[in-house]
Amino acid sequence: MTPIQLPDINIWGILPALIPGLAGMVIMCVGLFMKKRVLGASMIIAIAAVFLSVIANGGMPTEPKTYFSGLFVLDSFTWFFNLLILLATGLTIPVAGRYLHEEGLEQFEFFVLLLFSACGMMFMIAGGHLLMIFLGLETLSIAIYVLTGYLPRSAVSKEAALKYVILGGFSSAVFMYGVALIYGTVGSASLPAILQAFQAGKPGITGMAGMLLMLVGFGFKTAIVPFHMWTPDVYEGAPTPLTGYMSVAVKAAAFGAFIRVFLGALPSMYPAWSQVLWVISVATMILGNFAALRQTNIKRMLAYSSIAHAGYILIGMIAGNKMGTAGMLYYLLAYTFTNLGAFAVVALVGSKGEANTYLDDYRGLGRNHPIIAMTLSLFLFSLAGIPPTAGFVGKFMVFRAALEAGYVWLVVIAALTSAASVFYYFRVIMKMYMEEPVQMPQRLQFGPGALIVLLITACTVLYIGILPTTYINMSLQSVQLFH
Amino acid sequence: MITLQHYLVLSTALFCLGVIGVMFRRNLIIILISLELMLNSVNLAFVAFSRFIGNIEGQIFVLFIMVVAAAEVSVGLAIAVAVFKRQGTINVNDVNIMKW
Amino acid sequence: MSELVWLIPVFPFLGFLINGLLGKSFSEKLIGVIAAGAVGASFVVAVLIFLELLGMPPEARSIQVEVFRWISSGTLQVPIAFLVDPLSAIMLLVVSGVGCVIHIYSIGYMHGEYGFRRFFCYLNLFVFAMLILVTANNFLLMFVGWEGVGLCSYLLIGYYYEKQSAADAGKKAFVVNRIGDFGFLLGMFLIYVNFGTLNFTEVFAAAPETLAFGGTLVTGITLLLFVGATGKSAQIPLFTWLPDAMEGPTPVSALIHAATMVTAGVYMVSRCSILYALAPTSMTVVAVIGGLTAFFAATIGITQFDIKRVLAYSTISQLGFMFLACGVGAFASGIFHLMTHAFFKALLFLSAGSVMHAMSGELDMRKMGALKPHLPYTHATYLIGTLAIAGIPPLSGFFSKDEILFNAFTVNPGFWAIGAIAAIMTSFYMFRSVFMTFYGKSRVDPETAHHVHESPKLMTVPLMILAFLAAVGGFVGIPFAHLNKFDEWLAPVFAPAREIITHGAHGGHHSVTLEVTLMFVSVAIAVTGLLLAWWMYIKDTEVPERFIAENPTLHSVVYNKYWVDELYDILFVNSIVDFSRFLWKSFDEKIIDGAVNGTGSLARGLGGILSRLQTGMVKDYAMSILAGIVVLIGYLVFSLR
Amino acid sequence: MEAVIFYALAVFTLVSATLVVTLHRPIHNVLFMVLTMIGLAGLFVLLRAEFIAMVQLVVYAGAIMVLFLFVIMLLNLDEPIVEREDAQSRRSWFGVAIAVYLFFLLAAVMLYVYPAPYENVSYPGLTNTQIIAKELFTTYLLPFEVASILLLAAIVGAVVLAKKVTRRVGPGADGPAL
Amino acid sequence: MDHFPYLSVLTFTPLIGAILILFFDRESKTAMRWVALSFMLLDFIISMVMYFHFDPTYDGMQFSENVVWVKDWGISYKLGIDGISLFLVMLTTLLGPIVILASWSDIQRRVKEFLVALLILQVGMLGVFASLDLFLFYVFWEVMLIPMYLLIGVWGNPARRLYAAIKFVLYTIVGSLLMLVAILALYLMAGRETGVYTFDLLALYNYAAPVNAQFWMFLAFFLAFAIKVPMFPFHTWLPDAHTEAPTVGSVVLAAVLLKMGTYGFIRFAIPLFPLASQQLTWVVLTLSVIGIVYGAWVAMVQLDVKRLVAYSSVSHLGFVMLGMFAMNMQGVQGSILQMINHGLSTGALFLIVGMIYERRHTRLIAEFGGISKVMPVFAVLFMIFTLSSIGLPGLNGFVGEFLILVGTFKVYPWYAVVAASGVIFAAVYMLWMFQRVMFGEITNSKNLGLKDLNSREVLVLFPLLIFVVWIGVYPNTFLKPMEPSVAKFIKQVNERREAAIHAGKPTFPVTAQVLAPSSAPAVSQKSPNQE
Repeated sequence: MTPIQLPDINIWGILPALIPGLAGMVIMCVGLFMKKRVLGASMIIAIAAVFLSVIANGGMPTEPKTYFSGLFVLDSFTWFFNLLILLATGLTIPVAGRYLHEEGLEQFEFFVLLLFSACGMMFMIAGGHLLMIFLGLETLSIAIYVLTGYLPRSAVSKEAALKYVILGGFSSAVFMYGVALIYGTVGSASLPAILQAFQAGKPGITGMAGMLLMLVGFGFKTAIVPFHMWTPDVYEGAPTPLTGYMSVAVKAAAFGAFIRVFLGALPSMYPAWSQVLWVISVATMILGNFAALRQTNIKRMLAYSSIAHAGYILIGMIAGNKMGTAGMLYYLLAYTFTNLGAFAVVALVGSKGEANTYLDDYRGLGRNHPIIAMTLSLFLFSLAGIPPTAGFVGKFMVFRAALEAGYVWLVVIAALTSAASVFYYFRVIMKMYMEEPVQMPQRLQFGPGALIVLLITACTVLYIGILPTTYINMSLQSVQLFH
Repeated sequence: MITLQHYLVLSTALFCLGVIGVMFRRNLIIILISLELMLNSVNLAFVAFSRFIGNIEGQIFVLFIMVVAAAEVSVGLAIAVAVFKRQGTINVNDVNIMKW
Repeated sequence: MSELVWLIPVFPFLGFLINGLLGKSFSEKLIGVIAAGAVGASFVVAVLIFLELLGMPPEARSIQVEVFRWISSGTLQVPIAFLVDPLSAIMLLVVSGVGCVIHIYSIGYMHGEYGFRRFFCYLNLFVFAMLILVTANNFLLMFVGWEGVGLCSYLLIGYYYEKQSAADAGKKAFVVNRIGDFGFLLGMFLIYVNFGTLNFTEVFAAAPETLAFGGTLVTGITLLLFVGATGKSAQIPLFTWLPDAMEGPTPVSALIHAATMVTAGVYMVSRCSILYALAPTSMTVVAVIGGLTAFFAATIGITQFDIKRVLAYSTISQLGFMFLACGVGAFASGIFHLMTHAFFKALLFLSAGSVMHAMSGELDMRKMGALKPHLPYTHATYLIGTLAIAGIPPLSGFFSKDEILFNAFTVNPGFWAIGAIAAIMTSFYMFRSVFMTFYGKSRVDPETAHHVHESPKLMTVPLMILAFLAAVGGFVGIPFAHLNKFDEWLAPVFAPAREIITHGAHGGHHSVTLEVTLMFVSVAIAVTGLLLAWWMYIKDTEVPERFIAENPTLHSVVYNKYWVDELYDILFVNSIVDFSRFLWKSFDEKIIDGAVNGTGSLARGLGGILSRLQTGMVKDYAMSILAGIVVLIGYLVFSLR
Repeated sequence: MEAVIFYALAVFTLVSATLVVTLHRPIHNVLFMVLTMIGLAGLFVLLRAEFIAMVQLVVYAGAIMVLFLFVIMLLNLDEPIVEREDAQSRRSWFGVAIAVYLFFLLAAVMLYVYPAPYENVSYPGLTNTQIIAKELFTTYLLPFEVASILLLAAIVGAVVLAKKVTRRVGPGADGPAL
Repeated sequence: MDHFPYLSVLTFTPLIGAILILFFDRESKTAMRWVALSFMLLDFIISMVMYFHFDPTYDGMQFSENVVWVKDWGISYKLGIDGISLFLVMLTTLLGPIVILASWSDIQRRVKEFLVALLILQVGMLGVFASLDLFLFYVFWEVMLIPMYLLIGVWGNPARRLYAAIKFVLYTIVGSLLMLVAILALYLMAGRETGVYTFDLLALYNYAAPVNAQFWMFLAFFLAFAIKVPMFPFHTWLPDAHTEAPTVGSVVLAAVLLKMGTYGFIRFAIPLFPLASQQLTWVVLTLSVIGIVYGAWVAMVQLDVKRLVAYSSVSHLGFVMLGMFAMNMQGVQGSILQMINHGLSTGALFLIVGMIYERRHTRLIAEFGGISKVMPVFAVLFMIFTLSSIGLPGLNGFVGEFLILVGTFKVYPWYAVVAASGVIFAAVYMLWMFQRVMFGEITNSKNLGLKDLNSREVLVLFPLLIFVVWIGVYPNTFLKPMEPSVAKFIKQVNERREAAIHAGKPTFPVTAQVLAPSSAPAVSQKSPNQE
């Protein structure tokens, strides 16, 4: 019997992804032995882990490297998404800490699961093999299912978790069926092999069916029509900081994996999937934006808005050129800051028990909390794509890419739906500034952490909206390997 | 001669039975079982492919799918317990506070 | 001296500025002196320039003075520049002279009125605009004056703005004038497009070459300009504003609505004589409109009882005469009548004002009578005016009117006939007003009767000046041989036009016999009117009522001014207002805004439907995913099969 | 012979699976699910995947299904849910129809499968279990480790979800439940 | 850039003021007003200094500034003005201090936010007029939107301000987003053909897009600008916005914001798409002429003074569009001059309406009558601006309208004829309104006690009055500096039209495909400028 040859184990390579997982375990250990202030301690550990991970992530790698027999790919794309996920995690932690404290949930498990999900995301992004992508996806999903149902006294939270777990399981099964078909027709589930096989045209109709079923899986996580149905309910029911986290990190990670699989391994099928995505993108933009018009709950409204944004991000994918993919990355970056900021405000305003999540609760916020209202307005402008905010540059990039590829009508539809979106974004501003407060809402409880998060997100939204060059170049370099 | 197609069609049938279970049943427990059925059909497809293309990777996949299935079931059941405790039912059609 | 022509309009403008900006604390006297003095200064300059022109050879009597470049845009170069020639010199004298007299009169007339200063500001502004109008050397600057006088007319008619009818009348005057201006503007555009300039001298010099005789273009230009003239000079069909304009203070009626502004149309047509000469069709139109207006307004004048309205219709009628003159090519006669008319009509209005002053504002002649003893000066001046307008020799009106009728006869006896009938009626209604006002039995309210008094010197002296002018003004144009200095004076201006007309049409030399014969007919006409009036209003005062009783329809048609105002109201005013209301309420709010709001509702509706898809049932959500899968796989299967 | 076994197992599996989705008492569903898994294990053996078949029986049927039973017993859920006719249940039939249609579509796709070419004997002299073991600890080492995080997350999650609301400290302790 | 960056300083001075005001206590209203006023005045002074440094004989861009912004995309921070934009900039800076003064006593609620909004609005407007880069232009264009939205929505009339505000925003944003698509399309097409990807306006002037593409892109620009102008039938946001906005909002909206649309046409839509604009001239002319008459007619029957003035804007801006599309010296100069004129006289009219609204809290014509008696100074000023608005010679409106009509008459006589009839209706609706408000006897006893204008209010109107008279009497001050730039504009556009016609570019077979055929490009296709 031959001795086992261990593969090229490189801890340094997977360190950025590993640190959150390890930190999660550390928190568990610490949490078990601490009786008091467990929340604060776990928060500090989590933030430290994020910082460590960012350091481990280092600068942008120039050459793609693979570890663990090709299962783990460390390249600029991975690097970018690692950063994005860590940013999202890092910015969520203070908001979540404040939120949990207000809710009276002085427990450490939230951060454990949050870090596990970040870990899963990073492994998913780095996956050079469908197995890794699947495992990463499931790790993050399991953690997020639980976090969705995290609020012990909230019926909607449990309901959201229930819906999410059923539909998530369903879509995972579909995704795996697709993987099976790809595997069977390619002979391997590693991305380079898939790339070669599809370029040679071998997989045939069964392989394409596999591809479409995988698209369902990614579509579910990125919340595009018609796989979006879970989004409004889950976003509404989940704890607000988590909703923000889901809407940016999970979406970003899913898009990352989506790009890696479809542009990295299936570019030869571009004519087929781009047509499908065209339809999906249009449907997504229309549904997301128009359904949002009628929402009265701001979390639900932002959920629909997040669906719509998935449609805009898809435009970059449909464009299929380098600018499009880079546009997706930039869009996700902009969206991360914008939406995290917005949800941070929603979490702040929501107060204990998420009592104030209706649009009417925002009446007179401009009077009572001018700073908060101003930052929220900024985020809404960014979401609506009004310059000089980050959201505008993101839209600008994907529109440009799609026009470059000749998708004029797609861009026109996108422009018109985005005009419709202005209505509901501005409605919040209207509530904040133009309507009289019915009653003075109770003093909001600010924590320094949450304020820092708001400050960072707001400044960044403006900064990368006004001086986007560095970040545009960064996203362009990150997608080098696909084009 | 039993070909790959036989196995795949069988797997498809099982998969669709699982889908029907999800569509048709309203008991959360049964829905979770149906999801298991779907994953099992995926396993069947993997193993069949593995056999017919002489590649072991499919069987590795099956192992990991089982892991994931176990995890999903545990979380799903935990949620079922939590929902039942709160609402006294595991009829998913009664769980619809959030809509529109 | 003539290079200082710009001083002429500047003086009144200074008067306007001084009174307007600084005059808040000025006494009435000071205001009056400044205003009248300003116009007087203009008059002095005008006289000096006139004398300078007199000293020049006739060919050289055309001086242009550019003050500054006003609008300069590409090929369009419009200066603020003045033209001094015999025609404008006459107009300057008339406007500043009569204007000055009326200013002096106003000081007395307006004494103690609320807004005394405002009145004189407007009046000065008016004189300024009118002087600009008559001295402009290009169409655009003329148009500036043209609109300016319209504005002042609006302001002065609406002087008693608290009176609804006054405000209405002002607005009506302005709007109707604007309709005319619309024509003027278009005519001006046509000129600019075809000549590349708006300068009178250049346009008129180039006209015979540029425009074909009788061509569509020149006809179009002249007719459009004439539309402008009908507006300003209250000709058919745009005459309706002038009677209403009597809402203004009487000096305003005298200055603006008799002596100066309303004659601007005549001035403009005469100024463009060469263009009209090139367009025989337009000439005919001008003559026909003039003749008809003369007749038509006279008929209305007969039936009116308001003394100012009688004078207003008489003004319209006399303006018709002037246009008749222009239409038959006798531009000099038109201007001659313009001048004499300025004298006697101003006189008549001011006298009427004096009557009104005496009667505490009463205007209805049915409430007057036998005022002669109370108002000797006023009676005398009014009578002189009436004799002049009726054409009793040797007063000024006789010469000018006779000349017009004669010229009309040479072109077409039909024109003469209509003019002659109008002249009889003029004589009749004017003497009717004299008899009703100053003679017969007194029908004055007993209360008013106490206050009847002659006006102060400040008013009667101007009356006398004007009376003198009305009496002797005609002698400058005695229509025999070389005595007609007036024609001679204007000859350089109208020579090119005359040349074309005589060249193009029958170039017959008129016989002196015919002229003399017609002159006697004219006298007969005037006397007939006088006698008729005497018979009806002195001798047998029952006649008018009998006549009315026998011809009720006729009377009511004429008395109600043929219902022209009402007709216009129905045809234009109400229909446009109703249509606009329809546009606003139905088109703007229902259709356009409906479409906009409809899009909004549609979006909301769509949003409602789309969010209702979110049933809250997890199995429906799963079904959505399933449907997505089926569509995708189905698409694959059927697109590849 | 292979064919006979295949068809027998296939029919057995399908029937059990059909019963899984149709029977109304959760206990029955779970039991027939176990039967389905046994059928599948047989098929795995037929496909020369002995190790997988074993794991299927031991872990899946033996452990996971017991978890179901455990929850059913714990919550005493064995009573069938009363089926009501409502809009949703009518739509369910529509979902079933779509699922059946999906079966035909997918079956059509499967019939046209072009599997990857057969890679002959890559691991001479090793049994199925040995091959899996070798692969799992060399090539697939990383997923194996990541799976640990996954399971850890599931464990923590199950604990979080199922445990009673404990520490009621902090400002939210006395707030009303949502 | 070797000179003082006038334009940047000019554009961002109000922003500094805005930031400064943010640090004030919200109760120190007067102090904040003074700060805002002084920054606006400073801005005006800067613009005056700039005016004196402006070379009126040069036809190109002056005070240019060019800083690379996003290098790879050819986006630069490029500013510059020529004779066309000079006076629009001046108008904006002139109105800056005026609106602050005008709001002195009017706005008492949330003064801080109000002033900040006004100052930021000023930044956006100046930026739009000064920017020579399409991207930069678009940024400023959108930035302007938000403060205006707030002005209408927060300080507007309680009844329908929310409706009006959102209507304004949605109308505008639909147009501007489509314009964004067109900007991008133009950028890409020009880049693809010339190899240089740039948003530089002056560089894009030299690119002649295919006719089909021009058609669609022009249409997108047209929509954006026509909504802003507003041209019939895209005008219905205007009466609502004007009526509901606070006085100052209406003033800025009328005086400057509407000019963005017309300026957009002259700076962007026409020169960028010369052929399409030529082919569609008849559409623009027809809509303008309809707008002139329609606006006047509908204005005539309005019951609300502000609404009336709003509809009159539709009519006036019809003139502006008409002259611009006449494409000759008189027409275009008149059009630009009329933009200024409209800004002055309609701005003043809104101020006047605001003054009377402040006293009586109603704008219904029927509520007034006989105001002249109690407010003589007010009456005089009101009268002058009314006359200016109806184009009385000697005041500003006449010069602009006359030039426009002459210019139009030269090339499109029938359009000019119909348009000229608007002059009549202008007199009707304005004078009728004036009469009903100011003349007659005082029927409503509330009007008896009205106070005449105070010195602040006179001070507010006085600068406008000066310019109203100045332009009317000596318009050459304004026409001369414009002339070289306008001549260049006309020449360039005509040359490019002729060049296109000589090149045999077809007239419109209108199809949807503008850019490259959308046969799916290979995924690995490299974008041209990202290597």
